[in-house]
Amino acid sequence: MLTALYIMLGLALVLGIMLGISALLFKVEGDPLVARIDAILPQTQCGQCGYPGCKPYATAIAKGEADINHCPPGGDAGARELADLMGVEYKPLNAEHGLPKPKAVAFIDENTCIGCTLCIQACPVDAILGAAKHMHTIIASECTGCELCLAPCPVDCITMEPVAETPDNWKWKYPVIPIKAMPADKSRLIMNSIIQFASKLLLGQTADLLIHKFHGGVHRRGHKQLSTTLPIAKLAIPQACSALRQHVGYIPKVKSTSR
Amino acid sequence: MTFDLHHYIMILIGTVLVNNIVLVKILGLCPFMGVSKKLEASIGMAGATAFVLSIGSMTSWGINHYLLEPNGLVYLRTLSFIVIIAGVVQFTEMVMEKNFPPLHQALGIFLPLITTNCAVLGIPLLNAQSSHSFLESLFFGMGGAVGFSMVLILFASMRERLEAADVPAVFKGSAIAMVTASLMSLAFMGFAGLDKY
Amino acid sequence: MLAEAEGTVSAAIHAPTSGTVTAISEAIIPHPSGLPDMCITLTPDGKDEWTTLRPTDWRNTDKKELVASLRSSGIVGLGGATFPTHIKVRADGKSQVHTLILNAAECEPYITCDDMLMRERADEIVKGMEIVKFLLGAENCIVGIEDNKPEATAAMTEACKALPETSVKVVPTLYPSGDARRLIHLVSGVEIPHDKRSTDVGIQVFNVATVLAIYRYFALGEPSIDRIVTITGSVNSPQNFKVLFGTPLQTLIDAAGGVQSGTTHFIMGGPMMGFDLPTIDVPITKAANCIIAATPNLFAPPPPAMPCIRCARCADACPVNLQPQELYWFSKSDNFEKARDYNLFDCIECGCCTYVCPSNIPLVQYYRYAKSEIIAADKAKEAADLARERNEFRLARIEREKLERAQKHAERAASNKAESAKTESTKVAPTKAEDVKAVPATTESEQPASSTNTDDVKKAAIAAAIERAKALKAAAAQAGESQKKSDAITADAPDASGKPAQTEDEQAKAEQAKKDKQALIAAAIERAKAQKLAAAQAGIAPKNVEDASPAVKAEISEIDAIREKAKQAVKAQDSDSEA
Amino acid sequence: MNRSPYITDAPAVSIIMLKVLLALVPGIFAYVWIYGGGILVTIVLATFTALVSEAALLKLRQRPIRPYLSDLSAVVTALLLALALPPLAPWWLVVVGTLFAIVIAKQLYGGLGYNPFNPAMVGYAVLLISFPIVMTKWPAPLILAQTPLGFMDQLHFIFSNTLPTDVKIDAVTSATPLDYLKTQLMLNHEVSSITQAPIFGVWGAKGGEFVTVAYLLGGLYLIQQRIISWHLPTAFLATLAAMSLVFYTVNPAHFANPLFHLMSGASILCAFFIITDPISGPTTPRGKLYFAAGVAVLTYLIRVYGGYPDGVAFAVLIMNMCVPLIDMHTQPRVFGHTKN
Repeated sequence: MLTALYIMLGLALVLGIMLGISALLFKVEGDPLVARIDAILPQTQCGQCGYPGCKPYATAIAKGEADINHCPPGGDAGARELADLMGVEYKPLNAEHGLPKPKAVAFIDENTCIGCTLCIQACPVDAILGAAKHMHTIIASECTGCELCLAPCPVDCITMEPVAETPDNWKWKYPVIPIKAMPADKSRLIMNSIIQFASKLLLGQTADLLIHKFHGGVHRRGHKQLSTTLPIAKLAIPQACSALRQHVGYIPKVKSTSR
Repeated sequence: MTFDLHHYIMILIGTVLVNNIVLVKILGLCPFMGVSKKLEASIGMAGATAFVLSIGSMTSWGINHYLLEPNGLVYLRTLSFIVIIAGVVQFTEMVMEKNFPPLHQALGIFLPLITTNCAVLGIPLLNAQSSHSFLESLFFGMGGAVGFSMVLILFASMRERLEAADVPAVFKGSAIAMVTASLMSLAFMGFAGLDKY
Repeated sequence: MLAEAEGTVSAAIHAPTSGTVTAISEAIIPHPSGLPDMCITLTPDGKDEWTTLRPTDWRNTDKKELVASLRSSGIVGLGGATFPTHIKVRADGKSQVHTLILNAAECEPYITCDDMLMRERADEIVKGMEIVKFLLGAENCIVGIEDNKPEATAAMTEACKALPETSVKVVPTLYPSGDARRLIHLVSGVEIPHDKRSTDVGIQVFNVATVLAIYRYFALGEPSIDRIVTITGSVNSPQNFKVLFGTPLQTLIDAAGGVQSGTTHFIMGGPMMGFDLPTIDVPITKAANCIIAATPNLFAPPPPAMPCIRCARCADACPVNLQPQELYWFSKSDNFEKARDYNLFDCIECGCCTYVCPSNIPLVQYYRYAKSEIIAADKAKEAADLARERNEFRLARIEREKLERAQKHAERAASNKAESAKTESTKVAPTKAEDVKAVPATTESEQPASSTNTDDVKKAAIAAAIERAKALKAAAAQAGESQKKSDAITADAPDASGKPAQTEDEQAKAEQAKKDKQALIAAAIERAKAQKLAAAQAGIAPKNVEDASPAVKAEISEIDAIREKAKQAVKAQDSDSEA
Repeated sequence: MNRSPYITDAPAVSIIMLKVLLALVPGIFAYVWIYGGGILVTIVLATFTALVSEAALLKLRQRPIRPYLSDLSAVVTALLLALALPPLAPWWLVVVGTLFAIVIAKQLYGGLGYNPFNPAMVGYAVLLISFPIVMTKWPAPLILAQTPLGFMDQLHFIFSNTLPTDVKIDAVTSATPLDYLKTQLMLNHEVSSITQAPIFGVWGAKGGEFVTVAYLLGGLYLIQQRIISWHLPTAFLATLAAMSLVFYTVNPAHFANPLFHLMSGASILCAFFIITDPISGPTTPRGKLYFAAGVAVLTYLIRVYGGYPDGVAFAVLIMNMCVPLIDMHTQPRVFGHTKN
């Protein structure tokens, strides 16, 4: 019976010493986690999460005091990413902290602004230009839409303007494809593709991919002869013509993310 | 005892393929289900478990052979094995936190959970019961570790692909993972009888 | 010159014909979004006089000047990308361009503008090539033409004899051989690394029409005011036209003999990469190489998309050798990090994958959605980083100011103490004590006193200002109502006073045109909003919801319920704060 | 509103599946000619169960039934499963196998396109493990069997499991050549002596080799029609042949010759029809080579060392597990990228 006790004590002692030594060897300082959480937050510094800014909220999450779904500007994606990072189950945004709103920018109605600089002090990102007794205005590109300047303004001259959709920031929509039941004429399409397949089988003609120099590419009928019969004609002068600035589209900053 | 390579290879195949720790012996399911949501986390977990497993099976063989059996304290086996494994896991956690903080963060609670992983305790116990020699228990431990890691990584890559599958709402998440795991163990049944030569 | 090129990547706009600028306003532009943008509307006076044209003798003028004048010529790549030519031509010291490739492949079906151009103006094109070769300092030129344009090949080989080291290479007819990198690979076998431009490898690609425009600019001094547009599809006589920029589409259609019956909408560009035009009255822009009148039997609506069976036919068809089925898998489940890892941004949206997909999945739409989401996310990320910097800078500044104020405060207190120590011997010690006590007190009180009275003054000023502002706001509100009631009248008043000589019906017509335009713009914005709502709805409900199953409907209604509850909560909060 | 490629020229999924069915027809014809009409009953039964179960599940998920059913993918799965089962398999075996394949292996993952495992092989593996005896009862080819059963007797046997009065069970059934080879090898007979037995034909099973040749024809047609890529069959057959050649040269007495391995069992059916299932297989060309080689190696191991006569089903399932990993690491070089 005693030997059992000795063995267990000996074992515990040996392991304890080993762990003690390794605890010294592998001292870990600082906690990079806060920085990584802060990177996910949208930095609107709006305080809707109950903390005076995004960094305090990040430290609160890191310490485990705050939950991951208190940030409406971060929206659903933000909550999901935080859940992934912290390894906890994703919880939908809880509504007491407000609802995700479309991006809006503050706008000062200049004929009612009295130049009292209260909003300048309130703005977390110094996006308001102006001085005491001088006209104030908001730098739209810098404003994060945190709405902190609305309250202090004595004359309520600041309104939130949603960012309009222009051809530059227009986004392609998710292709919502209705998989409805096959429309009647659709079955005709299947029918004649079966006939087409049968004819191809009999004629032995295979309209498939030919070997060619670069990989891929598709072989298709040109329909060129439609418009090459007549020569180029000059069009008469129209009654009105509107020339416009040219859209070159988005030139992606080339990120070489070599996998 | 002549070093009979054939015999050891049979043990290795036996533990990796024929009676795989996770899919055939159904041991160590909790990290298998928990960590496999993300591939990086699963690779990290597989590495950590393999490390703990191999060291654990070696040390536990040592203790069992030199301390427990001569003094007839066979009943102490489980207790001592658990203490060793807990020590090794704590050690790995410290190493992990120092050198791979993101991985440590990704694994989160599952790293200390290795101690409670039934595969990690199961293999030394199996070694002790079938009184393997040192080499045999080493190969058995290694086989178990490799088997566990391989299956965990395969399962994780499959689950990442299932993320976007149009699974009926009621089966989304771990339900479909369970079904996939059962089909995997069905596939591993094919290896039955592979190591009887 | 109507508008100058501001910023690096932009080009000038010239008045296509003589006339007066009647409006600079929002108008619908030919863009997939169908949204309005700032346009200059010019009403031609029909005389079409030219200003003095100044051809330049490009052989012995310095290249820098030529590039500068090219910048104001408004010439852009007419192949479809409309990238300003002066940037492509400016041989920045870094890389030496040794080969100029003329892109005459025109691989899109239906489009024949380059083809006809080469047949009729091959010699001018070659002269243009000579100028560009001179500008770039390139040694040899290669003209890449698809083998389904024999007449054009003949005309070009004939004309190219005039220019040394120029060769015409016939490439197999295969879509998308017209893509710059594909054509370079076809013609010269060089594969451009994905993160480099073709000039880094010493090759520059120009479209046939662009080269012609350069020739006309330098030789005849004519800025780029028109281009060749193919009008084809279900029109009575499909043809190529030399069209002034900004010409409304309707004029072009009438010139092509009007549309046949059954034309549902118009497509700008080719059937593989073009897009639907939102309405008929859109202008012809520099990017419009072809307008197709589409009918259901020409372009049948695609059968409903079936789930992807991972047959990898799209991977075989992709000219960039990407894995469209993986990219589809990630774009569908919004996994944009992985989509970026699988090189989503190398996709040239040529449409080959959708072309060969047996399940009729609109793959290119998924990639466009994913790309714009990633671009939006990157922009938001940049804005967020900027906001973080500004916030940290502000907090640091406040910290610094507090420190300085505390320091100043401490110094002032220390200097006061030194003063009172000097007057220690005088008899009014007790008062001094009071002074000392008073001094700090007064300093505080003084400061507060002074600050209090300044406060009162400031408060009064603010109160007065608030009254003034409220009065102003009320006045503005009344003006608003009256303004709405008398909209019609005031609208006439300025017109009438402005141009009394205008007759009644002319005024009504202008009125009518203005109303139509506004209605059009409002409709476009409405449509964009509805589209955004539909996408947002799709966004909320699980993505591939068809006629949503009860479970999914429950989920949507549940989210709406939360949204309702939140609205009440917010409203309740407001009512509390007011009460 | 704007869907850029307005023109598409792609055979509908149903055409692809139709071509696969067409490629199976010569095999079925040879099958019926060698083993009698029993297999037709199994095929009809399997197809019917597959369609009914798929329709029921689609109804359950409120999905439009016609577009999904008309893509014939369920029919292909049912056919492959039916051809893998012994021809005289009792009816309930076929129904259970098809139900498991369609409901669990395919629809549970979201229907066409999402199933990680090959449904036919899942069904076959389930049956093989749960009903081993019934699964290994293969009828002898008609010319060999003592009392060849007419079509009606086969029909009768399938549905009521009763034989015509005077016939005993083992007169009708015999082990497959692979099975016979394995049992004899256990008693370490020489391979050369074993293959003299009547059931061994010129290459593979007595009558079975004609069925295999018919499958080969069907498979070549599929490659010519570009329905399947050549990578999978060639890699599979090459690896299988290479492995059996190596083992054969090492010890001809103990291991059968490569031709036998290729032509017997379900090798050819697997090479052209089972591993070429696009949904559960890899998508990158290099990935296909590794996948097919892996299946061949595992099949050979299970055939020679494993407990089951023909390990194709298990080999395919195990390699299906590795497909996501294979796809991830065999991404081809993208235009303009250096080797990643």
